[in-house]
Amino acid sequence: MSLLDTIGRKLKGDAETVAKAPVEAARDVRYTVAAIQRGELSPVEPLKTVGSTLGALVLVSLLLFPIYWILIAALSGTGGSIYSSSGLKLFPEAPSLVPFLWVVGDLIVQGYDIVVDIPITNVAVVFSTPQLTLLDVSAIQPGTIGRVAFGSFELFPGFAVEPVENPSAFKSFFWNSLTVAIPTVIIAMSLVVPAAYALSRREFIFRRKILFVYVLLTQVGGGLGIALLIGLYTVYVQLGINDNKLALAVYYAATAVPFNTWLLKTYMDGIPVSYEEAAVVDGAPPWRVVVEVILPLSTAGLATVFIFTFLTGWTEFVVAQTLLGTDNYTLPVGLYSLISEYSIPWARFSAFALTFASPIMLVYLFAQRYIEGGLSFGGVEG
Amino acid sequence: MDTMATITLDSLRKEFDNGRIVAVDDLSVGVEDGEFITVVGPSGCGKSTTLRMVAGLESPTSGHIRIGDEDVTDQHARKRDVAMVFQNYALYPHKTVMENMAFGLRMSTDLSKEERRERVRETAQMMGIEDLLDDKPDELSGGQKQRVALGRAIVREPDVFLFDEPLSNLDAKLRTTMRTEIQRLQNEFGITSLYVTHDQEEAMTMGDRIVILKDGKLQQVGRPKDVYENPANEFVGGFVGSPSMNFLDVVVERDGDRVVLVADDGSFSYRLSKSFSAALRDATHEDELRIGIRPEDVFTATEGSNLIDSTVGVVEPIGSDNYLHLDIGPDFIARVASDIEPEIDETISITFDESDLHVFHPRTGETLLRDEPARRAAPASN
Amino acid sequence: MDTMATITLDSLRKEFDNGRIVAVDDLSVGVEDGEFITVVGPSGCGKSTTLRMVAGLESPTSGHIRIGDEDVTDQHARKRDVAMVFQNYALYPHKTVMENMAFGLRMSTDLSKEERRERVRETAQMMGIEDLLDDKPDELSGGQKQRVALGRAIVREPDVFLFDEPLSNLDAKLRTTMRTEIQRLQNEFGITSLYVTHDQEEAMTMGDRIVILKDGKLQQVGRPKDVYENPANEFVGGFVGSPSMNFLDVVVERDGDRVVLVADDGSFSYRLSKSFSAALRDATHEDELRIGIRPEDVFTATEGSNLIDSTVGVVEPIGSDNYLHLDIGPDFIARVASDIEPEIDETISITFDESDLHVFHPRTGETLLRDEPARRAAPASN
Amino acid sequence: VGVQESSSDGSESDSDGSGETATDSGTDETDASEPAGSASVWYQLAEPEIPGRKSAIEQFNEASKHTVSGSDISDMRKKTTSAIPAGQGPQSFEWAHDWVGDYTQREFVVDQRDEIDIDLDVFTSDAREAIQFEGNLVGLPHDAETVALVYNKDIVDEPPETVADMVAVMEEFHDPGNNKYGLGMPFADGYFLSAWARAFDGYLFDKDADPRIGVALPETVKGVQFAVDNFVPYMPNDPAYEPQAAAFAEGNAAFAINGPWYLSTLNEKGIDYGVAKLPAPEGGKPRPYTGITMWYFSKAMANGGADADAGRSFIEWYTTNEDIALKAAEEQGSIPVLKSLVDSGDLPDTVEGFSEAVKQGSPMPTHPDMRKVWDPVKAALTKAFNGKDVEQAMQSADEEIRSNLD
Amino acid sequence: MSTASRVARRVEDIPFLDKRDASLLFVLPGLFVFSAFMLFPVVYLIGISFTDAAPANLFAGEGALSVLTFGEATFIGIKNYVDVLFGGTFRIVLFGQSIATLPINGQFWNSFGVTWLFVATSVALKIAFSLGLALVVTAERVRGKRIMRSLIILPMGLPSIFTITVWRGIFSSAEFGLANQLLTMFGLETVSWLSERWLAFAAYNVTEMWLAYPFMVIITVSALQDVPDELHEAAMVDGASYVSRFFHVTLPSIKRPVFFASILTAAASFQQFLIPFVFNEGGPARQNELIVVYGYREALSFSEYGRGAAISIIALLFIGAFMWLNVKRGRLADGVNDA
Ligand SMILES: Nc1ncnc2c1ncn2[C@@H]1O[C@H](COP(=O)(O)OP(=O)(O)OP(=O)(O)O)[C@@H](O)[C@H]1O
Ligand SMILES: Nc1ncnc2c1ncn2[C@@H]1O[C@H](COP(=O)(O)OP(=O)(O)OP(=O)(O)O)[C@@H](O)[C@H]1O
Ligand SMILES: [Mg+2]
Ligand SMILES: [Mg+2]
Repeated sequence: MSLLDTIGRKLKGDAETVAKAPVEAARDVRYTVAAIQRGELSPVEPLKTVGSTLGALVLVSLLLFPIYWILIAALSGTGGSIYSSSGLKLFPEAPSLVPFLWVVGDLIVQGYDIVVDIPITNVAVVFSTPQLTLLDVSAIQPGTIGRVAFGSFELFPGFAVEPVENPSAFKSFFWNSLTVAIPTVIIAMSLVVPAAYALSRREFIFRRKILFVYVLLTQVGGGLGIALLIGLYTVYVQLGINDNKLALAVYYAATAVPFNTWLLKTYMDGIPVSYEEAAVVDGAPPWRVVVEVILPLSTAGLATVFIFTFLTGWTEFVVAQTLLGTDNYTLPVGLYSLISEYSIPWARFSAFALTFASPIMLVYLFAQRYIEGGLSFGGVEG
Repeated sequence: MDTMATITLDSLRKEFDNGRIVAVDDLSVGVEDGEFITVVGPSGCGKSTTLRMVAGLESPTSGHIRIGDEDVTDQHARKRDVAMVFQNYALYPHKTVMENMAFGLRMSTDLSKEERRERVRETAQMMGIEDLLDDKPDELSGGQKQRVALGRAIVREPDVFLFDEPLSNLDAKLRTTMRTEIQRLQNEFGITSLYVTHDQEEAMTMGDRIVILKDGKLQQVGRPKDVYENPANEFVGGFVGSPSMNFLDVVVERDGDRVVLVADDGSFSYRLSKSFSAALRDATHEDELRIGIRPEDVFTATEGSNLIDSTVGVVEPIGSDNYLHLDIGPDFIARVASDIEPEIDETISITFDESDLHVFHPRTGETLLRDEPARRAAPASN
Repeated sequence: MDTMATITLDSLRKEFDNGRIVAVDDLSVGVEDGEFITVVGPSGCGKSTTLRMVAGLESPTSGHIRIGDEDVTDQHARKRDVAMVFQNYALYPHKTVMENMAFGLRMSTDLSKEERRERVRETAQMMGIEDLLDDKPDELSGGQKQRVALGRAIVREPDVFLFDEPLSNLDAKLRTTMRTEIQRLQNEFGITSLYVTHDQEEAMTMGDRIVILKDGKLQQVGRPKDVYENPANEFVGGFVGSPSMNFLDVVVERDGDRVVLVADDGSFSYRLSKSFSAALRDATHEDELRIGIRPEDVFTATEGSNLIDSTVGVVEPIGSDNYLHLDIGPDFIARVASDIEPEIDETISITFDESDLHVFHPRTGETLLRDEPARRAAPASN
Repeated sequence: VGVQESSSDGSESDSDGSGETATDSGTDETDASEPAGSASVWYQLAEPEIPGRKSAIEQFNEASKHTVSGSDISDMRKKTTSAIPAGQGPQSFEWAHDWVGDYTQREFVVDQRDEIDIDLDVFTSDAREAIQFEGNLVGLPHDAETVALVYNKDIVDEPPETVADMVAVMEEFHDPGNNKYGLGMPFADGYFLSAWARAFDGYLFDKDADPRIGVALPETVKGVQFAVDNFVPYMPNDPAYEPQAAAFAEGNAAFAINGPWYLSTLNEKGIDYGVAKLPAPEGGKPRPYTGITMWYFSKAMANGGADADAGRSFIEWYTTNEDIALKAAEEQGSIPVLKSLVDSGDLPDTVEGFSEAVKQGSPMPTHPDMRKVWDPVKAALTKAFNGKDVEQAMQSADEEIRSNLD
Repeated sequence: MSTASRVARRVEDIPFLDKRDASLLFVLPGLFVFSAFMLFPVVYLIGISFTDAAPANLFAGEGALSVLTFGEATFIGIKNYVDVLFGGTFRIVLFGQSIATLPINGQFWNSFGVTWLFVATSVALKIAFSLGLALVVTAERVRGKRIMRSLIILPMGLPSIFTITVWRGIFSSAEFGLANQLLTMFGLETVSWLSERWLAFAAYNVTEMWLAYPFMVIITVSALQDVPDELHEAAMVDGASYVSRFFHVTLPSIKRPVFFASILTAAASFQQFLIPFVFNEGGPARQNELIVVYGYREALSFSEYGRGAAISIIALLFIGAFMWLNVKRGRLADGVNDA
C-alpha cells in the first residue's frame, strides 16, 4: 500500500528531523557564536531571535497550561482536584500514578487453548497460549510499572503506585468508541471521497447547487445536532435504532458529509489536472487514475478528512449520550458518567480524559502538517 | 513501429464556453509517418488545444482526427496509442522514477513486472538516468525531470509522440541541450511527433515541418526554411525569425517601368529593378504596401544605390553580431557584424537587396509576391 | 536623481544553512552611477542572493554594501532607496494597478493622495498602461503585468533599480519587446541598475557591463563585447554566446618555431602562425591545451591550409543561418549562412582563423592568451 | 427447586427478621412458578459506590431466579426524560424522591401499591411519605440523606450547638489570604440552604400553604439573610459545590455543611472529621430538606409481566436488606430508612450525626411544581451570596417561579 | 464498476441528463445519507413545532407509522411560535427605571440577543487571537515553530465536555479559582466569574476561544504560508514597515480563508451549547442562555417538545440565513467553483 508507505516515510522523516534537531541547533549556535566572534554579526541579532523564541514559548505554555494543570490533578493521586484551596501548585506534591492505573485497568491477554484433532487417531493435541499479563492493577507493586517491558528498569521513579481494585470500564468504553468511530470513518470516507472527486473534477447537473448547499451546511450540520436532537431522538426511537452503534456511526458520517466533502474537494482542486491527463494518456482507466494518482496525491486532504471524521465519532458527546444505552457508552459519555450529582473525582476524571485524548494528541502531533495542508483552503483564494 | 502512424487533422474545430471562444478553427494538417512537426504560435492561439485533441484529452467540436488509418475522433484518450510530454512534466510526485516510467506499461500492456522493469531500465540507460530510478521526482533537477518525462513517453514505444512546450521551464542552456537530445531520440526512433512550442527558434530548428497558428487558424505549414524565406503573410514573417522581420509602410510610385517604394513619411525611397517591378505590378494594384526586410538582410553601406540614412538608437551586442536599432521605422533592427559599432545617435547608411524584400498586402497582410524563385533567379538585374 | 547612486559590493559573502551552503563568495564589484549592470550565471550561482543583499532582503555573512557614499550593509530594506522588479512581478493581487503603483509612494514619501495619483498617472502614461489603472493584477496579461511591475518601480524614482529575472516568465516575442522597453527607460532615467538574468543573450544586449558568476564566485566583469571576445576562462567562454563556444582538447606539438595543435584523437591538426606560436610559448609550457572556437568563426572552405574534415550530424536551420553539428568534438557547431545546407552524414571541410582561437589551461580553464590586441593586430601573418 | 435453594441461601446470610421479609416475598412469588424475568435498573453513582452496588446486584442475581442488570447512567434526568417516554426505560431507577411528583404526573413512574409484597411500615415515616404522591406508591426507599455539620477534629474540639458558637470558631480560623476558611457550604443550592431558609418558619414551596410559593416571604428572606450574614463571610468565594467542598476536604476549613456522599472524599483525603446535627440559629431551628433515595417503579413496570416482577422483587429485596443498608451506612455514610436499623443504635458515629440532622429536617416536597422552584432559587441565592439585596433577589425569584408555573 | 457504468448508461437515457451528468451518482449517496439523517429530522422538527408534542403523547402509538403522525400529539398551529416570540412581557429597564413594557417573550428575545452578541464577541476574539498566535508561530525569528504548531493544536484532541468542565473550574469564583489566582497575582480583587452576567459572558468567550483557536490557527497558518514571500519583499522594498505589511499584504492575502474559517466558527458559536450549560446553565438567572440551551431546556427540562422545536426552528432559520448571506456575499461556493 503505497499510501501507508508514503506516510511511513514521512513519519520517518519527521522523526529524523526531530532527532537531528539538537545537533542542528548546536550547529546553529556554534555558527552564530563564531560569526559574532569574528565581528560579522551584531550580538543583537541572536538576542532578538532568542527573545522572540522565548516569547513564543511563554505564549504556548500559557495556552497549554490548562492541559498541564489537569495533568497535575491527575498525577496528584485519587484526591487530586483542580479546585485546590491551598493555592496553585506547579508540581504534584505526592505524585501518583494510581488514577492512570485505575483508568487503564488490567492489561491481560487471556490464554487460549487451541485444540487440534489429529485425524484418524483419537488423539487431540492441545496448545495453550500463555496468559500474557502486561499489567495487573489489582496486584501491582510499587515500582513495577514498566518492568514488563523494561526489565528491572523503573519507568516512573518517584511516582506512587498501589494496587487498584475495581478499575474503570475504560476498555469497554474504548471498544465502544472504536466500534463507533471506525464505521464512522469508513462510511464517511466512502461517501465523501467519490463525491469530492466528482465535484472537483467533473461537470454535471446541479453541481453548483450541491456545492452551494454543502458550503452552506458545512458547519450548520455538525452543530445543529443539538437542535435536532429532539427530532433525531424521536425518529430513532420510533425506528428502534437508538441504542445502535452502527446507526450512530451512520448519523455521524452523515453530519460529516458536507464539510468534509467540501474540504476534500477544495484540496483536490489544487492537484494539477496534468497528472490526471498524463495517466489517461498513459492508458489508465478512470478508476485507476483515481486510485493511482488522485488519491495518493490527496494524502493530506484524506488524512485531514480521516482525522476529522474519526474525531466526530471519538469525541462527540451529546448525541451519543442521548442515544446510547449504558452498555454502548462511548468514551466521552463514559467520561461524563464519572461525574456524580455533586462532585467530580478530578484525578480520575482527568486521567481518564488524558488517556482518552492522548492517541488523538499523538496523531495531531505527527499529522499537524497534513492537517495544515489539508485545511489550506487554497481553492477559496480568489 | 510497424504501423503507419500518420496523423490527419481534418477541418478540426474546437469551441469553448458554448462557442464563445473558438480555440481552434477549421484546422487541416497531415503528418507523415515518422515526421517531426512543430506547432508554433503566440500564446492562446490554440496550440495546446490542438495537441490535446490529438491526445484525446479534449474532444473536437467538429472535424476529424485520424491516426494511421483509424478515425480516433471519438476514441478515449487511453485507447489511443499516443504518449505525451507535458510542460510541467507531470511526473507523478508520489512514484519513483521507475514507477513513473513503468506506469504506462502497466496500464497499456500486459507485460510482467519483470519485463516492465527491464524495459524501463533499458530506456533509462539510453537516457542516462539509470541512477535516478529510485528517486522521487522532487529530488530531481529540472533537466533530470525533463529526461524522465521523455523516458516515460519513450518507454511505451507509442505510435505518436506529443510534446506540449516540454522545454519552456528549463533555462536557456539546458533548453539547447535537451533540444538536441529530443532530436537525437526522434532520429533514432522515428516516431511521428507533434511538438508544441511558442518559441519560434525551437520550432525552426527542431521541426521537419512547422505549423504556424494564430487565433486558432492555420497560417502556414512548411519546411522551416521555406517558411522563413517565403512567409505566407505578414504575421508569419514577423513571427518567425529573431530578431523579427522589420516592417515598413510604403507608397508605390512609378518611374517609367520601375517602381519606387517611398516611405509614407517620405524619409527614404527604394527603387526596384525592372523585373521586380513587373512582378509586383502583376501581383497587385495597391497604391500602398507593407514591405518586410529581415534584420540580417540589412547591411551598412557607404556607396551604391538605394542607400537609406538613419540614426542609430541602441546598439545591442550579442557577441557574434550587433543589433542596431534604427529610426527608419518602429523597432527597425539591422543585424550587423560585431565589429560594426556605431555610436548612439550616429547617422549611418544602410541598404538591402531587392531579393530579400518581402511584400505584403497593406491590409490583409497576405504575401503578394509568392513565386520567389523567378525573382530570386535574377537578383543582380536591378 | 541628484545623488550619486553608485553601488559598491565589497568582499560580499553569504552563507546559508549555517555555512553549509556558500551562495556568494567574496564578491567585489563596483557599479557606476547610472550604469546598467547585468548579472548572469547558471542556476544557483548566487545571482538572486547578491541582488537580495543589495535590496536588503538578505543580510551578508560578511563584507559590505555601499550605495552612494553610505554603507547600507546593516540598513533595513525599507530604508534603502531601491526599487525591485521581481520575477513573478509580485504585484499585490488585491490592489488595483493604481494602488499597486502608489503603494511605494505612500510608504516612502509623504506626498498627498492627490500628488501620488498624479505621479502614478504620469508614469502609467509613459508606460502605456493608463487604461489599466483600475484593473486588478489578475485581469492583466503577462506583458501588462510586467509593465505595471516596472511602472511601480519607476514611479518611486529610486536611487537604484534591481531586477531579478523580470522577463523570464514572458514568451520569446514579448521578452524582446520588454527588453527594449527596459533599455529605453534606463536610457531615459539613467538610474543605476542591477539586472539579474540567466539568459546570456539578455545580459549581453542589455548590460553596459556584465557580471558573470559561477558557484557564487565572480568569473568576469566587463563590457559585453570584451567578455565575448576575451572571456576570462573556459566557463565564461562557454557561457556567453549562443550557440556555445566549441571546445576541443589538443596536444601541443612543435614544428620548428611553429606550434601545431593536434586533436587528442589525432583526427585533425592545426598549424599556428609564428607570432601566435611565440605568444603561446610565452604564455604556457603545458603539453596539452583546451582550445575554444565560436560557431560563427567556423567557416566552410574547400581550399587553404588548416582544413579540417568532418561529418555533418544535424543541420539546424534557424532562418537567418544554419547550425551544422559536426563530429569534430562533442557538440561542435558551426554557424554558417543559411544557403549552406549539407546533407546529413556528408563530409565537409571547415576551418577557422587563428585570430578567433581561444586558448585555455587544460585543467584550470584559465585563458592563457589574454593580451589579444597584439595578436589581433597581425592576423594575416600566418 | 434450585431457585428456592439459592434464595434461602440469601436468607441464611441475612441475620435477622427484616431479612426474612425479603425472602418471604421472594418465595411467595416464585410459588406460582411464574417465568423468570430480567430487569434493568439505572443508577448514577459516584465512582466509589459503584462496586458495592454491583456486588449487591450480583448477590441478588445469585439468590433469585430473576436477573437484574444495573447501569451507571451519566445524566439521569436527561436519560430518563428521553428514554422512558420512548419506551426505552429501565424497570427501575434510583434517585432521590424529589422527582416523585413530577415523574408521576409525566407518567414516567407508576403506582405499584397493589403489587408489592412488603409492609411499608418497615420504613421510617418520612421515607414512607416521600415515596408517595397523590396516593400513588411509585417506589421504595433505601436510604435518606441530608446535610449536616461536618467539622474538622483537628481544628474544632466539640461541634458547636449554636450558630453563634460556630461563628466564633470560624471567626478565629478564617483567613482567606492564607487559604484558611471557616466554612465550606455549597451556598447557591437550595437544598443545602434549605435548613436556614426554613429556619424561621419560612418555606420555599408548600402545596398546602398559601401562598404555595414561599420564596419571597419575610420569614424565608430572614432565613436566607441569616445565612448570608453568618456564613458567607467565612466561605470561599464560589457558591458552587466543588470549590466549597474542596476547602474542607483539603483541611483548609473548620466546618463543612454537606451530605453523606461527601464522606468518601474526606476519607480519601485523610481528614479527621466529625459529623453533627446542624447548629441552631438564634430564635429559630435549622430545618434541612431531606432526600429519600429510592428505587422508582418506572413505566416499564406498568404492564406487569415477568420483567416487572424481576424489577419489583429486586427493589423489595434491596430496600429491605439490612446488610446492604448497614454496609452503605458504614462505607458511604448513608442513612438507613429501615426502622429496625435506625432504632438499633448500631450505626457508625458519622451516620448518627446525619441521622440526627435528618430528624431536624423534613423531606423535600414531591409536588411537580417544586421542579420549577429550584432554578430561580439558585439564581437568587447566587445573587445573595454575591452581596446583592436578599429581599430583592428572592422577590424576583418568586416572580419567575410564578410566571413559569402559569 | 460495471454496475455503476450500467447505471450510468441508464441515466444517459433520461432526456435532460447527458453523459457527464452520470458523475452526479458519485455525489448522490452522500447527499442522500446527509438528507436522511439531517434534513429528515429537520422536517420532523418543523412538524413537531406545530403540535403540542410532549413526551407523553409523542411516543404514543405503535410502529414506524406513528413517526409520521407525531404519535398522538395534536396540531395546534402556530401557537408555539406565537408563544415563543410574543408570549409574556418584556420590560425594558434603563438605569433601574422601567421605561417600557413590550408584549413579547422576554426570555426568548434575551436569549436571541445574547446569542448574537456571543457570536459577535467570540468570533472577534477568536479571529484576533488566532491571527496573533498564527503570526507568532510563523514568525521568522521564532525557532522551533513546527513543534509549537504541533503543540498548540492539542486542545482540539480533548473531549469538549471535559475541557469545558475544566474551564468551569478555572473560572471558579472562589479565591483559589485559577482565574482568580491570576488576578490576585496581579494584585487585583478576586471576582465572581460565573455569578455576574457579563463576567460569565466573558468567561464563555474565553473558553470558546480556547476551544476553537486550534482550528482557526491551523487555517490561518496555512493561509499565511501561502502568502508569497515575494509580496512581502516587494512591500519591504517599497518601504513598508511591519505594520503596513501586515495590513497591506498579509491581511488581504489571508482574508478569504480566514473569513471562511470565521463563518464556520461563527456558526459554531451560534450553536454553542456545552459551555453555558456546564458553566452555569446559561445563568446567572438564565440571563446568558444561548439559544440552543434555551431550546434544549424548554424541550427536555420542561418537556415542551413542541415549544422546544419551535425555538430550534427559529434558531435554524436565523443561522441558515446568516450562513446563506455569508456564503453568498463571500462567494464561497463560487470561489471554489472557479478555482
Ligand atoms: N478549458 C478551457 N475553457 C475555456 N477556454 C479555454 C480552455 N482551454 C483553452 N481555452 C481557450 O482557448 C484558447 C486556446 O488555448 P490554448 O491553451 O490552446 O492556447 P495555447 O496556444 O496553448 O497558448 P499557450 O502558448 O499560452 O499555452 C485560449 O483563448 C484559451 O483561453
Ligand atoms: N534561503 C535560502 N536557504 C538556503 N539556501 C539558499 C537560500 N537561498 C538561496 N540558497 C542557495 O544559495 C545558492 C544561490 O541561490 P540563488 O537563488 O542566489 O541562485 P540564482 O543564481 O538566483 O539561481 P536561479 O537562476 O535559479 O534563480 C543556491 O545553491 C541556493 O540553493
Ligand atoms: Mg499551451
Ligand atoms: Mg534567482
